[in-house]
Amino acid sequence: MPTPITNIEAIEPKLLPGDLAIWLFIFMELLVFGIFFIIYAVVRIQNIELFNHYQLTLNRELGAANTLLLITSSYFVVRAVHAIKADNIKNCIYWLYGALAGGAGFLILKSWEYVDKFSAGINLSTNTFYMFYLSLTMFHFLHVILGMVILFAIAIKAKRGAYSAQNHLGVETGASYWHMVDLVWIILFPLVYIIR
Amino acid sequence: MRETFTKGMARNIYYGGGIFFLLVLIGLSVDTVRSLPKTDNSQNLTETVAAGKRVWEVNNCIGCHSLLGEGAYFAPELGNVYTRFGESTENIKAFIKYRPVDGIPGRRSMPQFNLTEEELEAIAQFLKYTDGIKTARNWPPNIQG
Amino acid sequence: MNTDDLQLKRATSSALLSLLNLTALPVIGFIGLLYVYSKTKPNTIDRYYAVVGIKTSLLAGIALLLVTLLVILLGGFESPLTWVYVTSYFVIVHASFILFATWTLTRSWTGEKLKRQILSK
Amino acid sequence: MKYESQGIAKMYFIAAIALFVGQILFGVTMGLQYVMGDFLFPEIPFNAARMVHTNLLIVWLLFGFMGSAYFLVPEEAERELYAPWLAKLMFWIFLVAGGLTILGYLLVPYARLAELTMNDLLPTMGREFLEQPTITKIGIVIVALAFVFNIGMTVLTGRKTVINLVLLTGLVGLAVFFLFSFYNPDNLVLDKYFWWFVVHLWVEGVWELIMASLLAYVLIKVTGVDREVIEKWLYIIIAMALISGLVGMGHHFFWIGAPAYWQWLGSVFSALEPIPFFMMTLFAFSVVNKRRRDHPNKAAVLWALGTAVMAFLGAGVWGFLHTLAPINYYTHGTQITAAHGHMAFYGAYVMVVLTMISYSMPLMRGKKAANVTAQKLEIRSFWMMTLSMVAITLLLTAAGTMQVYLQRYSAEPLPFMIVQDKLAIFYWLREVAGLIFLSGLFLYIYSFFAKGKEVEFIAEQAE
Repeated sequence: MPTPITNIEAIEPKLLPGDLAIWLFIFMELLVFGIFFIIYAVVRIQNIELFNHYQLTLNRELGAANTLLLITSSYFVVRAVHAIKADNIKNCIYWLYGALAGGAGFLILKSWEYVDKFSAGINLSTNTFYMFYLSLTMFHFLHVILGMVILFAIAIKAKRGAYSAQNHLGVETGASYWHMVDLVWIILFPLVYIIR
Repeated sequence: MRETFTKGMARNIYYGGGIFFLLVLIGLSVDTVRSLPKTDNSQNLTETVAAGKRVWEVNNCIGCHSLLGEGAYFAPELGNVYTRFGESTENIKAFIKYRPVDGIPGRRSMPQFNLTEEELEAIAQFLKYTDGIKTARNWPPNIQG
Repeated sequence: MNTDDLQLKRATSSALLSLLNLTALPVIGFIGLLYVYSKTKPNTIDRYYAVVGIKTSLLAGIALLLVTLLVILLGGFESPLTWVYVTSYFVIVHASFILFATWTLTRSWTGEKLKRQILSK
Repeated sequence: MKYESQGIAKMYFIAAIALFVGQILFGVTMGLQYVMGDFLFPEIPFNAARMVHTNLLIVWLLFGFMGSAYFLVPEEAERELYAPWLAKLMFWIFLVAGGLTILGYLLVPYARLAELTMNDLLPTMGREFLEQPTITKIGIVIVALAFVFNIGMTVLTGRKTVINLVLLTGLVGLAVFFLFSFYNPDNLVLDKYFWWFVVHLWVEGVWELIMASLLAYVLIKVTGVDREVIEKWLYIIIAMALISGLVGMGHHFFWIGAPAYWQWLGSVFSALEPIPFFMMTLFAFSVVNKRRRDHPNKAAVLWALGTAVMAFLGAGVWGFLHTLAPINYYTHGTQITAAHGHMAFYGAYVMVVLTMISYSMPLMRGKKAANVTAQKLEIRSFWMMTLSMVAITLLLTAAGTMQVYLQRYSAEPLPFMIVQDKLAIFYWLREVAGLIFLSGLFLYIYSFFAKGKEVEFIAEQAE
């Protein structure tokens, strides 16, 4: 990517993209998910047979499709950041909408999966495995919604001309959050759906 | 210098995070309320038990005792008192009934509440019902509460 | 980054690592401290904070682990008084170390040494 | 003091301190009842004393919060209070209602009080901390609404600063969550579940917003650090408080018959609850380090730093100590909880109100800071109260550990009352610490009347 010399970013040292406040928040989020993943792993070892048995009832194809959706939308977000850095507001908005579509696809597939489970009478209190499966994925599900709200807000602000090559902190901040949501799923998916 | 930590972002995190977790809390509360019938012993929640809860409240029992671990820690836990008293409501009633009016010299003593027979039966039934609540890991850890 | 900024950065990382060593990342934080120390030169502010961090960590290790372990060994695992002592001791000493490390961290942000009059004369 | 109506805070603060004395007197009485069971029996049984102790605490803290808001909001909003007469009227209503309720607790048996106040129409009495007769609860709601209205109008028609808005959110939350106290179902589990919506969401939720904004205000005033910096800190701290605290409520749902997932959610999120308190310490230390001036009111600076440290110890450290479900299984409802409760309330809420009083009282009496002797005495009372509270907490922790071991953990658990007898030594020492606390409090009050050399003003130094 050619970097114009006039770009302030090129001169100033930069450790993290986006606002430092969001990184504090992301750190906090990862801490929470991290603790939950560790607890999951420990409880899984203690109830290995139960977990192995009920893991098979999950729909892995849907999970894999969702992984692809999120990775693609993460890529779109990267493109959106590049677009705004090149002062191409129009493309930035298109890429953001693309990322939103990916997120929406994730939500639809996931809802389908939930409907399937709920109609089978499964809920948080069914057993330990489903408790973890539902609470972890639903917690992540809510994060996807939040991430989409953020991306949508950025798209609207971009449309109003709030961002430019010089001022793209907001886009980067939203992008950082969306990558976090994606990253959590990439860990969550194998952990809950695949690893045996 | 470029602003790397904006107040606007901190504010958004406050509002966003606050609303997000409030919604999570509401969702979990709905689920909790819906799944309570499995553990809350409501099938045994009779009129007498409800009356017993009133007796429990208007005599401020929680001011000395704890019930399922909540309350004061001056007197014994009563969440499992029914079991501790040999699964007998009569024993509970007798204990409450024969408290000395002037206390026991030098020691803690439960006041004499002058409850009627009806009230005694109600509070005993309430404590029996409470003992029937299915707490996680069957808390309290042992019979002593 | 010029030297002063780099030194300030190392000084704050030392303070942060010593705090982490006390809380979320024991041992790992200490290894980090040793690494930061190896990068510093004598008579600089970052060397100063690295040394403060290492001293705090070592002292905390002795006060929290060694003493606690000794009390348990001497007092006996099955004695309630051992636990009474260990709980109260550990909590208060651990908290004091954390508070000290927190103060160190905020001092390191200013790029000066630890000593400072908190209340005016 | 820039606005005349700020002076209303004075009556609130005086009432708060008077009730504080009452609270501690009853605390000392209860402490004695712990070791001399027949003390004042049956005239003031333990349950009545405890009710007075806890209710006075809540009422005087509310007086303190209201007084602080009346002092702070006009200055921040840069206008007089919307309706000063309403603030004065509500003061007397609240004081009389509170006083009558306390007298009711002491003069008639509780069951009789319930009868007199027609508890049967809407039974809400007899639950821990919510013992007030229903009519008093309605009174609290009216006072709170009038107060929030008054403050809200002042903020909305004046300058809207972050501190003002956060304080207002906290106060609105305080009023809203209190409404759960009117919900008292027959189902005990349901009752307990929603009881926490008042208790937890107050002390581990909206009160933290109030506390953080009061602390931020005093720190701006005494250190002269840039408002922008302090506001960022404030936002991040309260964001963390809500993020960890809302679902962190799960740590109260471990053993009351709620679903099992609360064990995990409650443990994880409440383990994060020390973070906002830790950040408050970091924040206070950092702005005091960066201060641009040495404020003549040294006592206020000390109270502010003390609040940050003691809140972290009491709410953060002592909370974390027993918040994880496997530990809480043993410690729930023992003296460990009492230890945590004492230091958390003192460190977070008592101290933040005293910080506000320490900062604002001299201003309302027409000086920038109290005289040298008075400040010296106030600082001494700070150490007396704070250190004796540390002692109380440590002694209760020791008692709690012993209790857990003997009553819950050992192979042959002993009955509650036998264990209590074995803890007598800790309770005696706690009583001694309590008496030192009481003397510290008297010294604190005396410091307001002490005469001495006025503080010399050093011109405000730039960095």
